[in-house]
Amino acid sequence: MTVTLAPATTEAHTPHPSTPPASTARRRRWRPGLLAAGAYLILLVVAAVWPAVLAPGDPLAADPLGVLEAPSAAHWLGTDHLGRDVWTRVVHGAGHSLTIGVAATAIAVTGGVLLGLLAGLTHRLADETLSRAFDAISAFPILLLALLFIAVAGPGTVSLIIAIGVATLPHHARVVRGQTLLVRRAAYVEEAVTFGLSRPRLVARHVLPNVIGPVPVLAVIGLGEAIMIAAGLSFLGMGPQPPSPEWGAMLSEGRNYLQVAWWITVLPGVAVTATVVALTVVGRHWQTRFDGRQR
Amino acid sequence: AAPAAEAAGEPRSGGALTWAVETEPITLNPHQYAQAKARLLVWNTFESLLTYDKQGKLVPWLATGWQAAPDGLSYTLTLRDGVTFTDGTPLDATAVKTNIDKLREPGYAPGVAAVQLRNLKAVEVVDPRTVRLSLTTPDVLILDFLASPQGAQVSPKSLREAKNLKAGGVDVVGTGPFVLDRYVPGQELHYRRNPGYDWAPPTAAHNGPAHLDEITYRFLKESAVRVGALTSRQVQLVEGVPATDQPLVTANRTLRLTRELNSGSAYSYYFNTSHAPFDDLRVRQAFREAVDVDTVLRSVYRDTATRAWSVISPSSPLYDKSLEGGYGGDAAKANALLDQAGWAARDADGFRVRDGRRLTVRLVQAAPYVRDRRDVLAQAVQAAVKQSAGIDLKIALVDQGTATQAFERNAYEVFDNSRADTDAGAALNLLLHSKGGINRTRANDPRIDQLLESGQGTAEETKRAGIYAQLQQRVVAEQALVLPLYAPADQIAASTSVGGVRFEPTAGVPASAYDLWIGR
Amino acid sequence: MAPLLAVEDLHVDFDTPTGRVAAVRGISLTVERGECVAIVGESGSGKSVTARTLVGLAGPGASVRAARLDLAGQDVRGHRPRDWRRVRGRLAGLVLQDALVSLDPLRTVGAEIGEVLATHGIVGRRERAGRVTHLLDEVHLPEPERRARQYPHQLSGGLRQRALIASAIAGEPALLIADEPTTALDVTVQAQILRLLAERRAAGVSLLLISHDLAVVAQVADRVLVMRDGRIVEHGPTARLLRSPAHPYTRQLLAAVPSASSRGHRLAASAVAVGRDGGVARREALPARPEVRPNDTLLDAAGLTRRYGDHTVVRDVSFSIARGETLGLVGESGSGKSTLARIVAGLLAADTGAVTFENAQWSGVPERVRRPLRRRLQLISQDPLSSFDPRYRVAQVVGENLDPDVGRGDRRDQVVDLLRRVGLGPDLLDRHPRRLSGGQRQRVAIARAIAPRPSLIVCDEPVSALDVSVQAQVLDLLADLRATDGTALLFISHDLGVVHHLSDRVLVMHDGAVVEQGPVGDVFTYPRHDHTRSLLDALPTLVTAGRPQEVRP
Amino acid sequence: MFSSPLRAAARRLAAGLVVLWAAATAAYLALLVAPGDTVDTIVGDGADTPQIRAEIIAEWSLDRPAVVQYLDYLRRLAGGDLGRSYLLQRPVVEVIGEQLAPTLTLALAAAGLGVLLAVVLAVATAGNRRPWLRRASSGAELLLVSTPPFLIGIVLLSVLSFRFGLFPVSGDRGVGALVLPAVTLALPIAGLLAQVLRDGLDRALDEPFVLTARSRGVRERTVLLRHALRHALLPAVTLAGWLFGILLGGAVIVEQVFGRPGLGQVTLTAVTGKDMPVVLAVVTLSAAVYVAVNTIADLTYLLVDPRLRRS
Ligand SMILES: Nc1ncnc2c1ncn2[C@@H]1O[C@H](COP(=O)(O)OP(=O)(O)OP(=O)(O)O)[C@@H](O)[C@H]1O
Ligand SMILES: Nc1ncnc2c1ncn2[C@@H]1O[C@H](COP(=O)(O)OP(=O)(O)OP(=O)(O)O)[C@@H](O)[C@H]1O
Ligand SMILES: [Mg+2]
Ligand SMILES: [Mg+2]
Repeated sequence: MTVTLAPATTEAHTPHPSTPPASTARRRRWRPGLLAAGAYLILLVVAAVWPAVLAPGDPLAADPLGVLEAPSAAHWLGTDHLGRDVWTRVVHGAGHSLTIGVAATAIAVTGGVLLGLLAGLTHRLADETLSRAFDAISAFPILLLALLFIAVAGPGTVSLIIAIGVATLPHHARVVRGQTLLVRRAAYVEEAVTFGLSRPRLVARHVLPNVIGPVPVLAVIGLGEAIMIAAGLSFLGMGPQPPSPEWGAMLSEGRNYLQVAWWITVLPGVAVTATVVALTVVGRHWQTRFDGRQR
Repeated sequence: AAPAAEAAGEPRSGGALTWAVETEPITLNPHQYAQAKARLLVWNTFESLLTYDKQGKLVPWLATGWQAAPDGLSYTLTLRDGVTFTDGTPLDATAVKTNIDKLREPGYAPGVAAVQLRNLKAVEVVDPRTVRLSLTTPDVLILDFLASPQGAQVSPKSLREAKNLKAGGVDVVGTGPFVLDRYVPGQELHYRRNPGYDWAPPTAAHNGPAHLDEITYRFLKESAVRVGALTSRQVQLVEGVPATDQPLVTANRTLRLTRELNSGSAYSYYFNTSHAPFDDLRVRQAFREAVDVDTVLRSVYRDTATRAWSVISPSSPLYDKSLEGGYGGDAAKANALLDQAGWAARDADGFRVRDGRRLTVRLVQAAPYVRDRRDVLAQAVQAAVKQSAGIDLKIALVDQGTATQAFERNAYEVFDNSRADTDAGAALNLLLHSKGGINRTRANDPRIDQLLESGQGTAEETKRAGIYAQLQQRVVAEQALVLPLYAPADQIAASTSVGGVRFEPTAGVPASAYDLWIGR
Repeated sequence: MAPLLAVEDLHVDFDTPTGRVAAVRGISLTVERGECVAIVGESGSGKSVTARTLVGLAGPGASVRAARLDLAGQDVRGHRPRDWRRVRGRLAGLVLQDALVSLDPLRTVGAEIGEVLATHGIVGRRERAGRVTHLLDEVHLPEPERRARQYPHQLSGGLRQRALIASAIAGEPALLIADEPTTALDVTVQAQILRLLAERRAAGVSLLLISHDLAVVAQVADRVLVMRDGRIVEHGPTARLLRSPAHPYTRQLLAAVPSASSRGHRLAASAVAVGRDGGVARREALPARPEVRPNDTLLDAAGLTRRYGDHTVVRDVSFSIARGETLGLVGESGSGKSTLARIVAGLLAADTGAVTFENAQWSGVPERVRRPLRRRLQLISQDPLSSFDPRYRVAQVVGENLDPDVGRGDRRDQVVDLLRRVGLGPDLLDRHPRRLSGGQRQRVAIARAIAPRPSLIVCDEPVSALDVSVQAQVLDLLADLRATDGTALLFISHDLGVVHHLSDRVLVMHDGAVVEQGPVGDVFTYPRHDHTRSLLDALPTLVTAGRPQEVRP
Repeated sequence: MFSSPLRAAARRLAAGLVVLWAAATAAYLALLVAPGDTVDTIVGDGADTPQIRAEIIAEWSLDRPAVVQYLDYLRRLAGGDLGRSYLLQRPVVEVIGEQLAPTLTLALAAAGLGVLLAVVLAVATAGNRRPWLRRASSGAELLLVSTPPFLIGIVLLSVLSFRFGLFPVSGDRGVGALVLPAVTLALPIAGLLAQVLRDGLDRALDEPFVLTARSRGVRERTVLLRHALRHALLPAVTLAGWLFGILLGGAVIVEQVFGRPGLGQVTLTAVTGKDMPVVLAVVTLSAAVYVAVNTIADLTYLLVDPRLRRS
């Protein structure tokens, strides 16, 4: 038997940059890590929704007489080049970073699911067209695509959200499409015809739920990725404009002061990393459980 | 001012240096020059007919002298003898004419033709050593052109034969003390000494060929990287040392920091008077009173910035010192002025409102041209005007196209600018004249126009200074069209073993490598 | 002289996240030089673990204890990895259970065999190729030189198994351990492999043969050990063990094997009484079935052909099934049985030919037309799990096929009733099918299939994945349902015994075509077509002669 | 009828051309709808008079209809002419051409280093031989893929170059200056690739053929390198497209952080300055490379996996 070339390299098999390989997670059972990640995420949500609880100050309040102060009791994480409290800014930045991440992921996932289903369920021509379109978008590295978009739309939060959403959409669409094709050809769908189900009911009852199932997991892991890309773009000055305390922007601003005040740069960086790690840990755990249920 | 000289000992010939510069020039053709940061490179290979001395007076360079006609409608220049371009072509009157005619060629250097040579009628070769420029109207700034990089002399041969004349490169040749022999885009420029050089300007510290055998300029955009390269001894000289990095240099005994104020216009915020709220003089004054410029400068530049009180840089001979201390930094006054102007109410965020509209002013900055952390400065001003007077300063950092568009559409209230012209008059013509190319105040004040025009037409120095003093009083004190912030400066950090670190007189930017040497 | 292999009180435990699993619990066995010993037992009884432990490959997380573990006179209990490497391939060769995937798909067959030679430095680099060819020739691989350059996927299952044996004997080990060497193979190929193993043994190699199929080991083994739950429940010389099994479990195993003689009777242990000598004394008869009238045609297929590309998978097949009749369908792997079943089930369109079902046009009509009749024809496949929606629990799986008009409350009652009919309790209703055993899953599939009271059920190898004893229960269940509901069956199997046990008539397929059809007794007793004959010849039988057939080359 | 692999590759290439065209057109359209006037961009910071504007419009033929300009763009693109930079006033081919080498060097070094590191990590920690090492390694990998590369770069730069002067910082000079940028770019790659590889190794090690190999007395190292690694590399090959994206996207950031010349810098300058001919060229170039990389990956797959070759 000859296997055609296509299946081996279809993009559905391509691991997502931050999608964990399932079996790495399979064996691991470190609850403390999971717990810490969960706790951190809760803290993060609090910071995003109600930052005053953690940092009552004003993230924009500048103190011209107290710039670049090292961490101290008054300023836990020191002050930045305009004398703003870094801790307050990092806490208030959570809202910005999460909003961007969540909104971008929402665009990517919603669009990805709709287009992926469309490609997976309709006939060959539509599938081919859509798949080529996904290819065309994926042909640009995500960062470059986002840059192009921002070149057109101008920098800012909304541009950033749309740019990341559009850039990561094809990945989700492909996964959904692959999953749709898989489910569509699964024995339990093919043979469901024998129960006398009409096609729309068959799709609604068996295909959709099984396709949508893994999407939340994808979304959680995608969120981590979106936050990373957002930080990168903000770093390049394409994101929220000053003085908004977005993490990537803070990193970028602080970079010039690294030699004299490392805390301005390193702490927002730690926040980004911790967020992505926490999301990945939680996402992987969820995925393992999900795979376990599927197996 | 070259205090580094003692540390490096006596001038010495030979050796090679590496200098990290911030900006890679867009073009290496001096005719196309547009970046103040590239000025130090231009003078390595090219030279002008005139130059400025420390007092801001014009002195000869490739021209030995000049003569203005009594009616101010023509200038006659005598050229120095024995000057040759490094490709062997002699510098004579025909070469000068070729250069200026080339500049007026359509499509070649539209900016120069339209602005600096606006009043030029014709160039004529009187004899091989003499050239005459005739004007349509008196214009002392034509001499400033002759001292500017755009007026630098390029070998007529390369004007004919260069592969890419607009971009310049190793095949665009001048008369300078160095010869460009390697250009690696994105990386570096490499120059080698011009051994036959013997026509240094009177402003130089020595005569004859340059001290150095070779010099390499490496393009390092990031200030942290530049300073890091210097402290880890990967380069010997660095220009553009931001305030926050200066302690790293001053704390290091093997390094020395020097700085100098630029000439031209001071870095200022220009208020757009064409619509509310800055159509109201009281609001403009209030904005200025709301900012404690000294504090703001200290927080951003840590005592390294020189406060400006006028649109003209304090280093310029045209500067009006009487403006100092005359305004600013009085929050109570700012609030009183705003209350009077009808902006008495405040909204939930603490910003002032009038008729339901917030007191919002927009500052549009073109990202590619932001230097000296002016974006950070803007944030500091933003915080200051909010805290002391409830003014909402919105900062938009955008690309050049978007910025230009915002200006064309009159969708801004604050415009920030500084110009590094050697003659401040040239800068003010563009910025303040009602028909000026970048008159972003949109002010249409006949008095200002009249002062500017007579300033351009007056050659006599004290008289000219008087005219510009009146102008500054009008613009800064009476009309409050601008908020001058600081005098732009350039910094050079260098290893103490490097001697002859200098700034170009008047212009205040780092000088060429001509006087540099390596001691010990 | 000491036995080649001597094992005493061997224990193998696995540490798993869910606790300790005792896979092997104190077994003892010996293999003399030149002897063939077989281990038989149901799935999960610990056979493979035993085999792997003997070469030090019990697996990650395994802890091995034994009172004695001697191989060729060496005590291997304290062996370090380096010592084991000298044992493997050299003292004992292992042929793995999954013949089809036990060769590296990215390397040529020759490279795989050569690896043994290189590892143990058996022949020099230059002679290696010649040696490989020789080995392949030894296991009767045609064109050995060409085959050595081929990749596993280019070989059929039988050839792959031979190559695997060649690699196991390349190091000239004294002991060859063969774990289910024929399980994945066709009957005809299976016979060839068994012959090959017998040949090896004649060449002086000792054999430890592992299988779940008594009939297979009966052909070659001198002694048989019956294993269950990690213990050896009975052992003895093959002939004695088959003739008069002492342990009830052994007897059940023997009785559960379907064959011609079990026709019309139950197979499951509970329905079989075993005589004093160990033979089957009496079986419970199956309930009487409604009369099958050959002229009352339920389904008629005429001239069915199906092509994939330029490969004809089903060619010009015609047959009919009468109401209540059971039609068996046998044929080797790839002969087109499943394809035919899918055409009949209306899941696949035939390229030519027509099917009528319940006197209505069934093939070549839009699904809309077929839908009202759909519920009359149901399908049971070999792998029930993949035919269940992964999100569904048992109640939903079965309820899915109930009449859509049935109310919610009634629905559950009906599902309970259906489960009861297939012998499952209501406690399984909310269980997930993944948490059921293979037999239970197949019962759920059957319950779902009988829910709409179909007149025909297409069964595609419904028992092939099951153990003999579980298979016996499922076969009994199908026979019961057939009797009570009068349902007709299209019953597909590659096991001739199963077909013989259950079917009224049989269809023999070869290479997409039906080569023979007729009443099952006639076809199997007087096969007319060569292919049928070779299928029957290859069939290992254990009870016909009452003693193992000697297979000698 | 089964398609032959070669034909499949040809089909992929054709699909790649379609993708390329779509990408170029999408980019062009995007720029067309972009706000802001081309003339503004070209005028830039300089003097601005109607006369200057008219000269620019004439020089760049900006007065022609959009469709004509688009067709012209496609025609020139097909001929390898990428136009002229608005900001630099030079042919884009030249601008990109001279910046290609540093980026390529960086990308290759980073890819090589990343792959090497990933293989070493994965091989050392696959299977359950050294659980502690495995846990440490996967923790580190998680950290690497979760840390913004620029943060890694900044920290490496300040500590190793500025503080200890171990590596030259700047520019594209020699091997020394390549170390830090390449490491920065390689680390996230290594992190993810190691995860994928180890997963593949684990999977391969579970396969019966590995057990067969072990039952022959083959060393564990040989089992890993000769049998399992090849299987683990196969899924990694499909990551080539992704890897390329990371390299190019990463180059933008790394070049920025380290002040290295290269395509990333060119791109960033072009984007911030709306130098559209350059942006378009970079976009088209990257799409072309992506298509090429994926086609090569497919062919590699074909070479490595005999099952895909026609028997
Ligand atoms: N690595 C392992 N970890 C945990 N449990 C294991 C492992 N390997 C085998 N087992 C358990 O050991 C028992 C015996 O398994 P083994 O594979 O030996 O059965 P078998 O008799 O060969 O069955 P089959 O006929 O299905 O091959 C099973 O319950 C199995 O789940
Ligand atoms: N969708 C398909 N595309 C191409 N070839 C197919 C397809 N389905 C089946 N075949 C081929 O048709 C032939 C018959 O397959 P089928 O599954 O009907 O055989 P079978 O008799 O059921 O075999 P087994 O006993 O192994 O289940 C095989 O050679 C198979 O490779
Ligand atoms: Mg087994
Ligand atoms: Mg089948």
